Amino acid sequence: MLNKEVSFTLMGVITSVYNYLKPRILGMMVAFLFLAVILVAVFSTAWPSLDQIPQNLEDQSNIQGIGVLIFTEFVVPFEILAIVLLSALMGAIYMAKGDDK
Amino acid sequence: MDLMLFAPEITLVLTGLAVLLIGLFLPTGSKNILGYLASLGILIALLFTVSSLGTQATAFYGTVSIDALSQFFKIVFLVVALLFAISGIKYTEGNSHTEEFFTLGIFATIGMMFVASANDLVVLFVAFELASLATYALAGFEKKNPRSLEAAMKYFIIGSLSAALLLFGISYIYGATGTTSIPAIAANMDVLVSSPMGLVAVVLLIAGFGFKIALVPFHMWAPDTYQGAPSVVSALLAAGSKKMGIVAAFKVFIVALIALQAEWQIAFAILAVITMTYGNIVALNQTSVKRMLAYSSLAQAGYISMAFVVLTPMALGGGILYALSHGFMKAGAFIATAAVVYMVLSENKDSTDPDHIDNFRGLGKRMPVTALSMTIFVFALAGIPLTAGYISKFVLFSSTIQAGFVWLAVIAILNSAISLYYYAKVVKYMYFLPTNSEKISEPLPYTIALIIAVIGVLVIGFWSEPFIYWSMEAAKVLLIPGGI
Amino acid sequence: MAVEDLAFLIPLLPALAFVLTFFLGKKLPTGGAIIPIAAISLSFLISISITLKLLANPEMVIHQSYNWFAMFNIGILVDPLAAVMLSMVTFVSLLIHIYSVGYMSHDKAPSRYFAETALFTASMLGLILSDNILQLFICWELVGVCSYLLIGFWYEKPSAASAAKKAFLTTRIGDVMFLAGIVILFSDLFKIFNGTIPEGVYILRFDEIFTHIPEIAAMNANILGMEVSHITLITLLFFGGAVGKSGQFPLHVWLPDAMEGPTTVSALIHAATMVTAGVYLVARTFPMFIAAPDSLMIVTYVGAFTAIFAATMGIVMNDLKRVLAYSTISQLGYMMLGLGIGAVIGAEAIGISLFHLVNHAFFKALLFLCAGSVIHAVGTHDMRQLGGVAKVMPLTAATMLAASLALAGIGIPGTSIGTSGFFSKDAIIENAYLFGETTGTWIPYVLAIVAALLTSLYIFRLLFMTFYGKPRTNYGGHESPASMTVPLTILAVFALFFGGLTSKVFNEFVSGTFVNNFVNMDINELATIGGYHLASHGHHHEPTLILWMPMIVALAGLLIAFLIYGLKVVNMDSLVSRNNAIYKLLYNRYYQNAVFTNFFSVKVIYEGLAFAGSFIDRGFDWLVKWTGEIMLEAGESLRQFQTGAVQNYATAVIIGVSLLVILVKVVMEVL
Amino acid sequence: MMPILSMIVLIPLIIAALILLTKTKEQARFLALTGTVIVLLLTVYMYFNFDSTIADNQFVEFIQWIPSLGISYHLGVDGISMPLILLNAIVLPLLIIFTWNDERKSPNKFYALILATEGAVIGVFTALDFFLFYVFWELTLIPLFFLVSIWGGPNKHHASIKFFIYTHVASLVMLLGIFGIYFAAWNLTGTPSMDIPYLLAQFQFIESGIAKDMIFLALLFGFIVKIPSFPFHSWLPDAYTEAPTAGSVLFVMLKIGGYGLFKIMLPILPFTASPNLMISIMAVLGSVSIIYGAFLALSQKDLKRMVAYSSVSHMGYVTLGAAGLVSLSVSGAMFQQFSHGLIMSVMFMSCGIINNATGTRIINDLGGLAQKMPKLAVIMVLAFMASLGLPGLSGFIAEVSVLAGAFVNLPAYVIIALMAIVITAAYHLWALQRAMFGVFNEKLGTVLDINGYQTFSMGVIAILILYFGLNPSPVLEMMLTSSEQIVSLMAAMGV
Amino acid sequence: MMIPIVFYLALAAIIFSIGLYGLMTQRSGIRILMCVELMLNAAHINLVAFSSYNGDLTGQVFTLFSIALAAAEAAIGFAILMSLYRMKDTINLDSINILRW
Repeated sequence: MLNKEVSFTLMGVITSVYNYLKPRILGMMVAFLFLAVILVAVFSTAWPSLDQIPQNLEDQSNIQGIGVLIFTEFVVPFEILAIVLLSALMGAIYMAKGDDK
Repeated sequence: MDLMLFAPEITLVLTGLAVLLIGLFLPTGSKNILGYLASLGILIALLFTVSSLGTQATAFYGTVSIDALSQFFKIVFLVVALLFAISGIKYTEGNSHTEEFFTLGIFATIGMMFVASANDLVVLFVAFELASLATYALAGFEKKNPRSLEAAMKYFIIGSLSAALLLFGISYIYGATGTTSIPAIAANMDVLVSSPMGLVAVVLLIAGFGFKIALVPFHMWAPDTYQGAPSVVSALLAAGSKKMGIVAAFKVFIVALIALQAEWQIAFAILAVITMTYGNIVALNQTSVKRMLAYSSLAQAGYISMAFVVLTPMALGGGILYALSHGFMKAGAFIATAAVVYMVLSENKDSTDPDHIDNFRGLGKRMPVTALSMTIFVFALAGIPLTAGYISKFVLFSSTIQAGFVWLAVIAILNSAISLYYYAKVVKYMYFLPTNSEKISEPLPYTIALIIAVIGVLVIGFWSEPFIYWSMEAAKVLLIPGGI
Repeated sequence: MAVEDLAFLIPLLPALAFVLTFFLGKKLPTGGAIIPIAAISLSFLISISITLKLLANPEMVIHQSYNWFAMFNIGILVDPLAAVMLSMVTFVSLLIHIYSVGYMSHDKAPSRYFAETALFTASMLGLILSDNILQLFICWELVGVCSYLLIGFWYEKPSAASAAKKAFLTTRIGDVMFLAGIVILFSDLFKIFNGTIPEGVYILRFDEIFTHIPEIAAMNANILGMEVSHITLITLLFFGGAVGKSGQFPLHVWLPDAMEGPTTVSALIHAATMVTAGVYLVARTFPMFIAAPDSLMIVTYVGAFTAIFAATMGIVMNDLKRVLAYSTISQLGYMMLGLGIGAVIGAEAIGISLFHLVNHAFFKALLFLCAGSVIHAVGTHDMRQLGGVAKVMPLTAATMLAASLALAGIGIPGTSIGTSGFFSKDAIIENAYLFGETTGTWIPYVLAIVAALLTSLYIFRLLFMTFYGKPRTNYGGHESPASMTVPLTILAVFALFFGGLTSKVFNEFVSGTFVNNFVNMDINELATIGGYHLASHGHHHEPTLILWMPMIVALAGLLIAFLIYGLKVVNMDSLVSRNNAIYKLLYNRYYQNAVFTNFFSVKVIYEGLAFAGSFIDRGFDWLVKWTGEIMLEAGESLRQFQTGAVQNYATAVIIGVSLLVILVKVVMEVL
Repeated sequence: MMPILSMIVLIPLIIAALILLTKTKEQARFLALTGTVIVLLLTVYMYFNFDSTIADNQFVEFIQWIPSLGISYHLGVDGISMPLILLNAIVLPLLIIFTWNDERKSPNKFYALILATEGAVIGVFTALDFFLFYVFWELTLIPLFFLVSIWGGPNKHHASIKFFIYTHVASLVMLLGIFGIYFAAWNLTGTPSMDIPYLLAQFQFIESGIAKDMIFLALLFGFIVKIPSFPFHSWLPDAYTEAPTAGSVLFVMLKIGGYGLFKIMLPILPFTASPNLMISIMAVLGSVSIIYGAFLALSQKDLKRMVAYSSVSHMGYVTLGAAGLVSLSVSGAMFQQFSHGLIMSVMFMSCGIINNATGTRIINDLGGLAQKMPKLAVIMVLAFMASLGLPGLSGFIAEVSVLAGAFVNLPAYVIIALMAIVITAAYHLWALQRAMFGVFNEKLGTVLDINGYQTFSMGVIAILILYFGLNPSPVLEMMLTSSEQIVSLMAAMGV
Repeated sequence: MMIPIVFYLALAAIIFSIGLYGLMTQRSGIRILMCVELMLNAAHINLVAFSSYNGDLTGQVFTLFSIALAAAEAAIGFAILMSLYRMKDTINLDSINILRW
C-alpha cells in the first residue's frame, strides 16, 4: 500500500517535473549554452583593472564627475536622450490611448 | 565648433517639434498640412547635407564626426525619410494622429543620422535606440489592425533583445578597452585580441546590428514586421533603419574592431551566405508582396554584408553604394505596395491582406504609373542593367572577385539569378494576368514619391560616376586607420 | 564573237527561262512552254556548235573562271566530256519539252511544270559545265531539289509527295558522302598549301585537284585499323554520291518510286538530267579514280551487281514505268561498270561509258515518252490491263520497238550494223571480258552477260504485254498529237542509228578528254601512283564466241519473252500464281522497302533515335524544371521556421549568437 | 562626322518610347516602320562606307562614362558585327510590314518592344566596352520577356520565365568572366578599364593559367547558352515556340551568343592555358548540337517546335565553325549566323501564318496547305530548302564553309555533323510533305493565302536568301578579313 | 582584498541568461518585458563593474543613459501590450501569430 502510494507520488512528481520542463527544456539548454559561451570567454580573459582599490574611499562619490561628463563629453547622447524620451512619450501615449472619439 | 555642421539635425528637430505643436492645434480635417511641413523640413535638411558634402570635422569632444561616410548615409536616411514623408501625406489622410506619425518618423531619422556620425559607442547606442523606439510605435501605428500591432510587438521584443545583446557586447568592449570612443577602442585592442572575449563581443555586436540589418538568424522579426506594419513605415524600416544597422556595423567593426578582423570577417561570410540564400529561397513562394519584399530585403542585406568579408575600398564603396541604391529601390517598392494597399482598401475596407499578390493583377492597366515604377524597382532589385541595383551589384560583386573571393561572388550571383523569379512574378501579375477591375486615379503623393524613387534608381544606374565617387570617398573614411 | 564565249549561256538561258516561266507562265498559252523551249533550243545550238568546234580542234578546251567567295570560284569548263554531255542533255531535254506541250496540256499548272523542268535542265547543264567540284556539287544538289519538286509535282497526291521526299532523302545520303569527299579533299589541299592559299588559286578547281593527286595519294587515313589512302577515301565518297544520284545499289530505292511525277519528268530524270549526273561525276573526276584502283574495283562491282540486280526485278514488274525504272538502274550499272573497267583500260573507259550514257539517253527517253504516250492515251500504266496497244497507236508502237531493240542491244558484231545500244553495251561487255582476262576476275563479265539476257527479257516482255496481243480491258485510246509523236520519231532515229554512226569518233573524242586536258597530265603516271599499270593499248582479239555473246543472250531474251508473252507457250498466270519464293522475292523487290523505308528510316531513325533524343531532351528539360522545383520546395520548407511565435524568434537569435561564436571559432581553428 | 552608331542604337530606343505614347495601331505601326527604316538607311549608308579590307573597328565613338571604374561609352563596328547589324536592320522593317495588318491587343506596346529589342541587339553588336556590352546584353532580355509573356502562346508564362531566368543565369556567369578579365587587367596595369579590345589584348598577360581558363569558360558559358548550344538549349524550344511570330523572329535576330564567340572568345582562345581543350569543348558542343538538334527536330509534332530545334542544329555550325580555327570555317560560322537569321525569319513567319490560318501547328493535323496557300508554299519551300542547306541558297555557303574549313583541324567532329545533314533533310521534307502537300485536310476550314504585306516581307527575305546564296561576298568579304586576323593570331601562337 | 571583476561579470552573465531563458519560455507579454529589463540590467552591472574597475566614469554615464532608455522602452512596450490587450483580450503572446511563414 504504502509503496504503491509512494511510487504514485514519485510518478506524479516525475510527470509534473516533466510537464514543467517539456516546454522549457529548449529554452534552458539554449540559455545554458549561451551562459557557457559567455562564462568561458569571461573567465579566460585577463581583464584590465586598476591595480588596487582607489585610495580615497571616502572620495568615491562620482556624481560630480558624472555630471561633468554628461554635460561635456556626452552632451550629444544626452540631447538625443531628450528626443528619445519625447518620442517614447508620444509613442506610449499614442499606443496606450483608447478610442479617439 | 560650427553648429552649422549640425544644421540638418537641428532642422529636423525643429521640424519635428513644429509638426507636433502645430498638430495639436489643427482639426483632424486639415492635418494634411503637417505632411507638407515635414516633407519641407526633411528636404531642407537634405539640402543642408548635400551642400556640406565633403566637409570633415569632429565635434562635441570627438564624440560626433562629420565626414564623407556620415554625410553619405545621412543623405540615404534623409532621402528615405523624404519618401516616407511624401507618401505619408496620403497615408495619414483623415487620420487624427498625423502629428505623431510624422514626428516619430522625423525623430527616427534623427536617430539614424546620429548613428551615421557617431564616433562614440554611447552616442551610437543612444541614437540607435532612438531610431528603434520611434519606429516601434510607428510599426503599430494602425492600432485597430491586429497585424500592425503584432508587427509592432514582435519588432519591439526582438528589438529590445538585440538592444540588450548590443549593450552587453558594448559593455565587454568597454571593459576590455576602457573607453567607448571608437578611435580609442581601435588603439586599445590588446585584451580583446588576445582573448576569446573578442569573438564573443563581436558576435554580440553582430547580433545587435544584425537585428537592424536583418541578417539570418536575427531577421525573424523582419518579415512579420514589414508585412504587418503600414507599408510606408515598412519603407522607412527596410530602406532606412536597415542602413543604420549597416553604417553602425561599418563604424564599429571596420574602424573600432579592425584588430578582430579575422573573427568578424568569418562571421560575416557565414551570415552573408546564409542570409542571401535563405532570403531568396524563402521569397520564392510568398504570396504577400510585402513579405516577399521583406525576404528580398534579407537577400540584399546578405549582399551588402559581403562588403565586410571582402573589405577592400572598392567593396566597401560598393556596399555603401548598394545601401543608397537599396534605399531608393526598396522604399520605392514598399511605397508602390502602399499605393496598391490604398487602392484595395478604398474598394474593400475589410480586406485582410491587401498586399496579396492577387491584388497586383492587371495593375499595369489600373495604376499605370505605380505599376511601371514597381517594375523598375523590382528589376533594379534583381540587378537589371541601367538601374541603381545593377551598378551597385556590379561594383560590389566585381570587387568580391577582385579580392579573390570568387566562391562568394558565385554564390551571390547565383542568388541574384534565383531572385529574378520572384521579381518577375510581380511583373507578371501586374502586366500579364487579367483583371476585371477598373482603372483608378493614382493618389498624387504616392505618385510623387514613386517618381522621385524612380528618378533616383535610374540616375544612379545611368549617371553613376558621382555616386561611385562619393561612396568610394566614404569607404576611404573607414579604412584610414584609427578613423578621424 | 566566237561561239565558245557563249558557253556560259548554256545553263543561263534555261535558268532565265525558269524565272520568266515561273512569273509569267500562267498568263501565256500552254503555260508558257515556249519560253523554256526557246531557251533550251538556243542552248542546244550553242552546245552542238561548241561540240563541233571541239571535234575539229582536239587541243581546244574552253575554260573561264571567276572569283566567287573566299578560295572558291565559279567557272565553266567545256572539254569533250562536257561538250558531249551538253549536247545530249540539251537535245533530249528539248525534245522532252516539246513533247510535254502536248502531254501537259490538260494539267492544272503547266507553267509550274515548265518552270521546274527548265530549272532542272539548267541545273544539269550547270553541273556539266562546272570547272570546280564545289560548283558541281551545288548544281548536283539543285538537280536533286528539282527532281524533288517534279516528282512531287502532283503534290496533292500523298504518294507523290511521299515519293518526292524519298527520292530527295535517298539521294541526300549520297550527297552527304559526296560532300564529305569534298570536305576531305578541301582539307587535304588546304594542308598541301600549308593553309596559305595564294591569290587567284582556287583549290577546288579540277586543275588544282588533279595537279595535287600525288600528294593527296600520299596521305593516309586510318579507318578501323586499315590504312586507306586519302585519294581512295575521297573517290569512294564521290562514288557514294554517284551511287545516290545514279541509283546504284543500295541507294537505288528512290528511283522506281520516282514514277509518281508526270511521265515526262521520268523521262528527264532517267534519260537526260539526273541519273547520268553520277556517271558524269565519276567520269569528270576520273583521274582521281585512276589513282585509286581500289575505288575503281568497287565501282566495277557495284556497277555490275546493280546491272543484274535491277534487271531481275524488271522482269516481274507489272507497271509500265516501273519496268523502265528498273531498266534505267540496270543500264546505269552498265555505265558504272564501264567506268570501273578503267582500272584496266584507262581513259578509254570514259569514252565507252559515256557512249552508253548518250545512247541510253536517247532510247530511255524514247521508252519513257512512248510509255507516256500510252499512258496519256489510255490512262493506265498497269501492263496487265493493256495489250494490243499497237493497233491503236501504231507510231508509238513502232518507236517503242525501236527503243526496245536499242535497249536490248540488237546488232551484228563486227559490223557497223546495229542499234545504238548494241554498240555501247557491247563495248562495255567486251571490256568486262578484257577486265576478266587481265585481272582474272570474271564476275563482272558474267554478271554483265546475264544482265544483258534479263534486259532483253524484260523489255520484250513489256513490249509484248503492252502493244501486242489482245486488249485485256476496255480502254479507249488514240494516237498522240504531233507535238508528242515528232519527238518520238526523232528519238527513235537516234536510238537506232546514233551509235552505229558515231561509235568510233565518239570514243576517241571523249576518251581524249584527259589527254588534251587543260591540265597536262598522264593518266598512266596516275595509275602508277595507284601502284599498278594500265593494260597496253591496241586491238584486243576476243574469241568470236565472246564477240557474239551479247548478241546471243539478247536474242535469247527476246525469244523467251516471245514464247511466254507473245505466243503464251507458258502460262504467265501460272508462273505468277505459283507463288514461289523467288517470284515473291523479286516482286517485293527483295523486301528492300521493308528494310530501308519501314525498318531503317522509320523504325530506327525516326522512332528509335529521334525519340531517344527527345527522351534525353526531356531529361534536360526536367533538370531545369527540377532545379526550379527544388528551390520552391526548399523555400516552402524554410518558411516553416518562421513560426510566428515571438519566443521562437528570440530562441533563434540566441541560438544564432551561441552557434556563431562556436562556428567562427571552429572555422578559425580550421583555417 | 555624325555619330552614326549611336544613332542606330538610340533611334530605335527613342522611337520605342514614342510608340508607347501612341493610341492607335495605325500610329504605332507607322512609327515603328519609320524607325526601322531610318535604321536601315543609316545601316546601308554605313555599310557602303565600311572598309571591308581592314579588320579594325570603324565608326568608333568614345566618351568617358564612369572613369573611376574605367567604363566608357565606346562603340564601333568591325567585320564581325557589321553583317549582323545589317541583318537586323534589314529584317526588322520587314517584320513590321509582316505584322502590318495583324489584330492584337495593345499594338503600341508590341511595336515599342520590337523596336526596343532592335536597339538593344544592335547595341550589343556595337558596344566596345564590356559594361556597355553587358548592359545591352541584358537589355535584350526584357523586351523579349514581355513579348513572350504578353502575346505568347498558351504556355507563355512558363516559357517566358524559364527563358528569362535561364539566360539571365548565363549572363551572370558571363559577367563573372568579365569581372575576371577586368580585374586581372586592372591588377596588371593598375588602371581599371572595361574596354573590350584593350582587355582582350591584356588577357595574354594574365599569369595564372587556371584564372585564364576559368575566365574563358565563364564567358563561353554565357555565350553558349545564348547561341544556344547543346546541352544548354532547353530554354529555346519553349521560348521560340510560345513567342508570337514577331517574338520568334526577334529571337532569331538575337545572334549575340555567336557574336560573343567571335568577338571575344576567339581572340583570347590561343592565350588560354589549354587552348586545345577549349577547342575540343567548343567542337564537341557544336557537333553534338548539330546532330542532336536534328534528331530532336525529327521527333517533333509541332511545326514551330521543329523549327526551333532545327535552330539548335543550325547554330551548332556556328560553334563548330568557330572551333575550326581556319579562316574559312570561322567566316563560314559568321555567315551561318547571318544566313540563319534570314532563313529562320521566314520559317517562323511561315509557322505563324499557318498557325493563324488553321489554328494549329501540329504537323499531322495539317495537310495539303499548298493547294490553298500557293504563295506561302513557294516561299516556304524555298525557306525549307535553304534551311536544309540547299546549294544556291545562303545556308549552303555557311555550312560548306564551316564543314570544309573545320575538317582541316577537327575531322572527327565534322563527320558527326555530316551525318546530321541527312536527318536535317529528313525532318524538313517530312514536315513539308505532311503540312503543305498531300490531301487538304477539310477540318481546317477556310484557309486564306498570305496577304500582300506578308508576301512582300517574306518575299524580300527569300530573295535575299537566294542572293546571298549566289553572291555571299558582300558580307563574307568583311567576315573573311576579320576571321583571317583572328586565325593569324592563332597561327602566331601555334595553336 | 578586492573582489575579482569576473565575479561581477559572471553574475551579469547569469542574470542575462536568466533573462534569455525567460524570454524564450514565457508566454505573458509582461513577463517577457521583465526579462528584457533583466537583460539590460545585466549589461548595466557589467558597465558599472568595468567602470569602477577601470577607474573611468564613462561606464556609469552610459548606464544612466541606458536606464533612461530602458524606461522609455518599457513605456512603449507596455503601451503596445495594452493595445494588444484591448484588441485581443489577452497578452499571451503565443496566441498572436497571424503573421508567419
